[in-house]
Amino acid sequence: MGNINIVLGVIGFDCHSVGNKILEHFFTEKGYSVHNLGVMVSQEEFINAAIETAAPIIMVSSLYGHGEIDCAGLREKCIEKGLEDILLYVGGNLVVGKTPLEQVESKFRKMGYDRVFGPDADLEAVDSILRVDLKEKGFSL
Amino acid sequence: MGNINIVLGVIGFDCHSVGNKILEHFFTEKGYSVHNLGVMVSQEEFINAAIETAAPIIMVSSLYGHGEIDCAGLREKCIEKGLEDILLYVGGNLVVGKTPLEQVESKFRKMGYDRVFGPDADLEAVDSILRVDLKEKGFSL
Amino acid sequence: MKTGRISMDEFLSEREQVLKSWPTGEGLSLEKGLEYQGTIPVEKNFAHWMKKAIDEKKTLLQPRAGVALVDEHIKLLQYLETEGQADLLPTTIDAYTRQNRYEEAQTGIAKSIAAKTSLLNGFPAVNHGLEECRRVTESVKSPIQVRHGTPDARLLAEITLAGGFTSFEGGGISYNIPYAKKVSLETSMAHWRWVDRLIGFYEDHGIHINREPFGPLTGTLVPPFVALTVAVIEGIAALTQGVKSITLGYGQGGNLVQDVAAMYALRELADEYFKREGFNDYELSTVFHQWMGGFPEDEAKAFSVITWGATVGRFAKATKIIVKTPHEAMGIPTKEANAQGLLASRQAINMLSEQVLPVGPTFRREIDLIKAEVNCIMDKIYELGLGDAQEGSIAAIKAGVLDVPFAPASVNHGKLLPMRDDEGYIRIYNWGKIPMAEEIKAFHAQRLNDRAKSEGRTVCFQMVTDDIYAISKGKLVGRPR
Amino acid sequence: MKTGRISMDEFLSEREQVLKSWPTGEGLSLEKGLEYQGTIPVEKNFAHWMKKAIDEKKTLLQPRAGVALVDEHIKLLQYLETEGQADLLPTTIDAYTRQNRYEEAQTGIAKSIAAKTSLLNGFPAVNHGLEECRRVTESVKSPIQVRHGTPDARLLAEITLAGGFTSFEGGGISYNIPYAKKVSLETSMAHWRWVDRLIGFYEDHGIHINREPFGPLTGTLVPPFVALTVAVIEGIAALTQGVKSITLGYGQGGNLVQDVAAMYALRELADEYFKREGFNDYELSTVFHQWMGGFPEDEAKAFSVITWGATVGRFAKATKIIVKTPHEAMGIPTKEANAQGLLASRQAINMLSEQVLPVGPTFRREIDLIKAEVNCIMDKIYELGLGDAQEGSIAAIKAGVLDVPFAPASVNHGKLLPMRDDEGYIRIYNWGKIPMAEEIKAFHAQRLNDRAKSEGRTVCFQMVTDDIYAISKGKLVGRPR
Ligand code: B12
Ligand code: B12
Repeated sequence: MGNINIVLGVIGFDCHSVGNKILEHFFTEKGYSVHNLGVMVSQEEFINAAIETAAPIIMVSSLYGHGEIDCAGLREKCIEKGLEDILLYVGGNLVVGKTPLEQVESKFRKMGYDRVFGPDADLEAVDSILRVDLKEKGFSL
Repeated sequence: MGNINIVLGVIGFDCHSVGNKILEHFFTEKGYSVHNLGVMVSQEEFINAAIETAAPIIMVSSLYGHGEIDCAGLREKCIEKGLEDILLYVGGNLVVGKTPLEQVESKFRKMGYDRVFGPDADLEAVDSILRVDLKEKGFSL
Repeated sequence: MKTGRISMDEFLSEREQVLKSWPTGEGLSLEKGLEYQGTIPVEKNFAHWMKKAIDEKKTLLQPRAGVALVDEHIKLLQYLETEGQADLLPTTIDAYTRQNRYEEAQTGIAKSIAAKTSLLNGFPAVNHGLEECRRVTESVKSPIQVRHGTPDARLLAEITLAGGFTSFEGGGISYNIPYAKKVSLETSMAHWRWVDRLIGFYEDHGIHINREPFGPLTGTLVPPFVALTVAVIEGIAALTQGVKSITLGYGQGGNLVQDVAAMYALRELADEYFKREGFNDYELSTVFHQWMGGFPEDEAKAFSVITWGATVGRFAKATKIIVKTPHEAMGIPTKEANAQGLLASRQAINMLSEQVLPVGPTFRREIDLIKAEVNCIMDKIYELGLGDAQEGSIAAIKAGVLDVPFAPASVNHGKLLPMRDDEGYIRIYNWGKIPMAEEIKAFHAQRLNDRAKSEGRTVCFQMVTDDIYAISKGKLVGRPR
Repeated sequence: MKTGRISMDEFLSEREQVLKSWPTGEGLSLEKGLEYQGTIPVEKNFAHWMKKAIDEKKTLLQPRAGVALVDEHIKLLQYLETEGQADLLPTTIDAYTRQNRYEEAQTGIAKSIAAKTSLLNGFPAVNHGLEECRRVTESVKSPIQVRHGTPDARLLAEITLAGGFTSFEGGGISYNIPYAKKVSLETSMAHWRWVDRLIGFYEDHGIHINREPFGPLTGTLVPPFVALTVAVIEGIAALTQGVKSITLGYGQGGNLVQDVAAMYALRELADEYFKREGFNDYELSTVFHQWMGGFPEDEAKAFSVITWGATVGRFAKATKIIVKTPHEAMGIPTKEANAQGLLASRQAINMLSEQVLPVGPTFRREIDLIKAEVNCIMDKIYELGLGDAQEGSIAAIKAGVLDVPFAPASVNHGKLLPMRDDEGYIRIYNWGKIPMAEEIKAFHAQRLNDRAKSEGRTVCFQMVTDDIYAISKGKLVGRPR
């Protein structure tokens, strides 16, 4: 499965690096090729990396609260660049303030994200979901 | 003012003695004659003490949660015994469970208590109120 | 003559009377009780859990909880077990039952059904009777203890033990002095001898039942030596009747060093006196009660008091901690508030589970002081009892040799006045009739003078009042404003 | 050549550039800043409060807080001052401003006005400008500190100091390594020299401004010696530019002994190195940050973590404690949640205000260990800097001699791997390039082996991951399930 690429990074001007390092470690252990862009990644950087690696998925983190501003428009830019089909996962503390996950989810779904996770996301569960989503996109795992 | 008597006690089968000792101490210092019946006082004992001492007021404490059951009927019994005019003060943790004071107050007002206090009652304020109530009943302080 | 074990004849003839005191007592059978207890798996046995915790150096958490009706009580316990992650469950008995006022308890049940909410401050186990008790104990996975405050708990014990409860709180002194007004000590101690014998009877037949004297007493500025003296005596009383699993308790005083020292002293003293009395075959565990005095009303502050209690309890190596709730100052907690107290406490003891508080000379000074204080009183108790600790304790309380501050019982002397010193240790302002060694008295006086000096007032009664309110007003020591 | 004080000429010419970087910088005047600060009463001066707390051995409480719009920010601070009883107030700056992205901050302000709620994670002080800052500082009774995470905070400092703020957090290392990705250390340290000189300039003119390097760094398993080395260096850097009131900080690690030892070591080390550098005229205070890593989501558990932090901070004799909130794991707290964190902390430190933790040999062992570790690195830093600590620290970080775990900055080596030992102390699993004395390395290895043994696994990376999650999952040490 080393041939499935994941583009990973923390969007905007967000410096929270701990979860990012853990995500890299986790998905590498699970057998994916993780292209970790680290913290403070712009939408352009995400898209370029996805194009370069032909990754079927971009995993966006936002912890610091500006997720609502930083994440808007990524789906549109992806489409612009010909990545109509790419999976967009987003997770972390996505909005400012304690907010029920359902509210956050519906907000980010509308922005075009396929899956939305809270800070307590169980990574094993994320992996299972990812496998289902990838299969649906025609990847054999 | 040593001639104004207060009958004091904790009603029912309630054993909470700390607040009772403090109330005795406080009102004695304020110059009243406090007749403290202690804990576990029945309605009859309150009334008999009030008759004996010709006290213008009975101060009932209930801490342990059975206040609603234990305090019901005291006003009626007082009237029966000719104490139509006696002031009835009640205070403590009067009902089972955390309940807004306004709710507790309206419950105990309906039972015929003149004043209803929570566990955080400021005793200095209680004393001021008492002086007003006593004056209204024609006592010169 | 030393207070010995109640003979089986005495026990049984007294039992006949006890069972008649309320209809649910009729037809109870010791054999069936034994048989039923025999079917309870060891993982639901309280004594087993306490032993395991001692061996594994764990600290267990237990809430207080009880409501009027059986189904609601079951829901409550299940919630505390699952959502609250309680290790041990309680069934707190209502205050009418505690005074054997089963009529009033029945009214409370009726009114609670009508009001669709519990109007009782606990679970009226006697009124509900044997089968309903079994329904309760069978509804959860954890062992349940009966927690109450009953001078005469004989019928309650008979029903609840046969009903599958595996631990029973209380004692002839600790469930009289803080909980009653006019019950004589002779009576309450005799009734508790009977309860202890009942548990000893279960032990005789291989059923392990945990017994726990009530350590915190009035919960208000109780000096460690007072609590520990009572604990030692009630421990002796219980062991005398054949109890094997004994949990001695102490309520948090507020000062870290004094509280940890008290718990260390408690273990040492208990072992010393139990050995002296000839007991070798017992399982001694300890319980630390989170702050038992007036709580702050603000829930954030209450959480802080709760966490501090869990912290000290764990540092003091308590086998279990009894947990308070953020509703404490206001009223019987909802099940949610109760679970919150448990979760905050759980987080605290877990964060500390691998940490050991270094207990150096300052702690040792305090441990030795507390032990010396207890020894002083115990010496006099043995003297008054002509060698018998239990008889001696009755005489001692009557004479004010042992005195519980702020207690409601008229038999209690009530002259002992504690207050905090400048570092928040509970010390003695007025010894009443307690025959304390002069150098110890001098030490207390010195410490209180230090406080008085730093507050610019003389040692006075107002300090006691200020100290009683202090924690609820957000401080440990009641300083002048 | 030793890094010295920036000359006035250099300072002023750099300043011209700085003021041009955003319209609100135009027309600012140092003289008017001084004049305005001169009108601020001493009771609203941060440095004054810190000094007073040192003298009176008090521990002060300070929250974190900042929202997008001025009126809401004022309401928030007033609430924390009155309802939260905060001693010291913050103004936390949003993350766009921290990266000098004033355009994005402007968008954030606009969107926040439209959404009628703050969409920024802090207060964009630069965009709001001087007058609005004054409106903020004039709206409350307490002194306010600027708290941020800005590698280039020059304009922010100029505006906020002239705006009446009397304390400024940050430093050339501590606001680069954990907060930035590609900013060179030379740049961030030069910009912070300018900020320190600005404050030194105020000091030269009799205006006392408090400076606080950011102690917790990444907040995640940071070994005490790493935090303390950075604190000492940033302290030297600040004093070099004329700062007088300096607050050094440390973020709670979780183990009582290690945390208290770290705070003791911090004071001793700072005094030793400051003296060695020739500084005698400074006011050294300390700040203890409540747990800076991942929090539990459950609020009851969060309260427990908060209270434990306040407890240790007080025992460690911190001059102030930075307080977390029950919303920590989830998002920027509401003002109510923020006040709750303050009240819980207040209750804790008040209950401890008269208590002293006996600090015996176990603590001393750990204090001495931490000091030896810092000395090891400082020796190398002086060596690399040819006697200059500031230059040496840049070289040291580049070489991995000083290494911050889990940091985002690419200049950081990132090979140092910490994990907890069997008692929850943070120890080192992989030293990377840190030149630590062999016997110290052996001690760490020994302690980690003890843990591995007790968990029945070998020391491995999984332990690091487990430890990172541990507190949020309700434990201190990440044990295998
Ligand atoms: C200490 C304590 C005990 C001690 C009492 C020792 C003793 N003999 O005094 C012990 C451990 C024995 C105990 C036992 C029980 N307690 Co208790 N106890 C407390 C506690 C923690 C403090 C009480 C106290 O001393 N406060 C300090 C004094 C100074 O304050 P106070 O009592 O409130 O009195 C002041 C005010 O209320 C007011 N006031 C009182 N009466 C009046 C009257 C008037 C006219 C006025 C103006 C003012 C006034 O002024 C007083 C002086 O300032 C409270 C909770 C709390 N407050 O934090 C629970 C509490 C009162 N107990 C409670 C209960 C239920 C019990 C038990 C039934 C056991 C149980 N189920 O948990 C038994 C009672 C058995 C019985 N027969 O009564 C509940 C009551 C619940 C409710 N009302 O919903 C409380 C609120 C705890 C709780 N949240 O569950 N308790
Ligand atoms: C440590 C920390 C810091 C450190 C970060 C050090 C570093 N460089 O990493 C420091 C102190 C520097 C810091 C700074 C700030 N922080 Co901060 N920080 C935290 C804290 C306490 C822990 C974060 C952490 O490391 N957790 C552990 C890791 C393992 O978990 P994680 O980051 O959540 O990541 C996991 C999940 O989120 C999930 N996940 C994340 N992304 C994705 C993506 C996908 C696709 C999936 C499936 C899963 C997933 O999986 C990860 C691994 O398990 C959190 C609060 C908390 N969680 O308790 C606040 C928090 C994230 N910080 C916050 C803020 C606001 C800031 C600041 C702006 C300062 C401020 N105003 O308080 C600055 C940010 C400046 C900037 N430019 O970004 C807020 C965000 C608020 C919001 N969203 O409403 C939080 C929530 C605290 C709070 N309640 O206010 N912070």
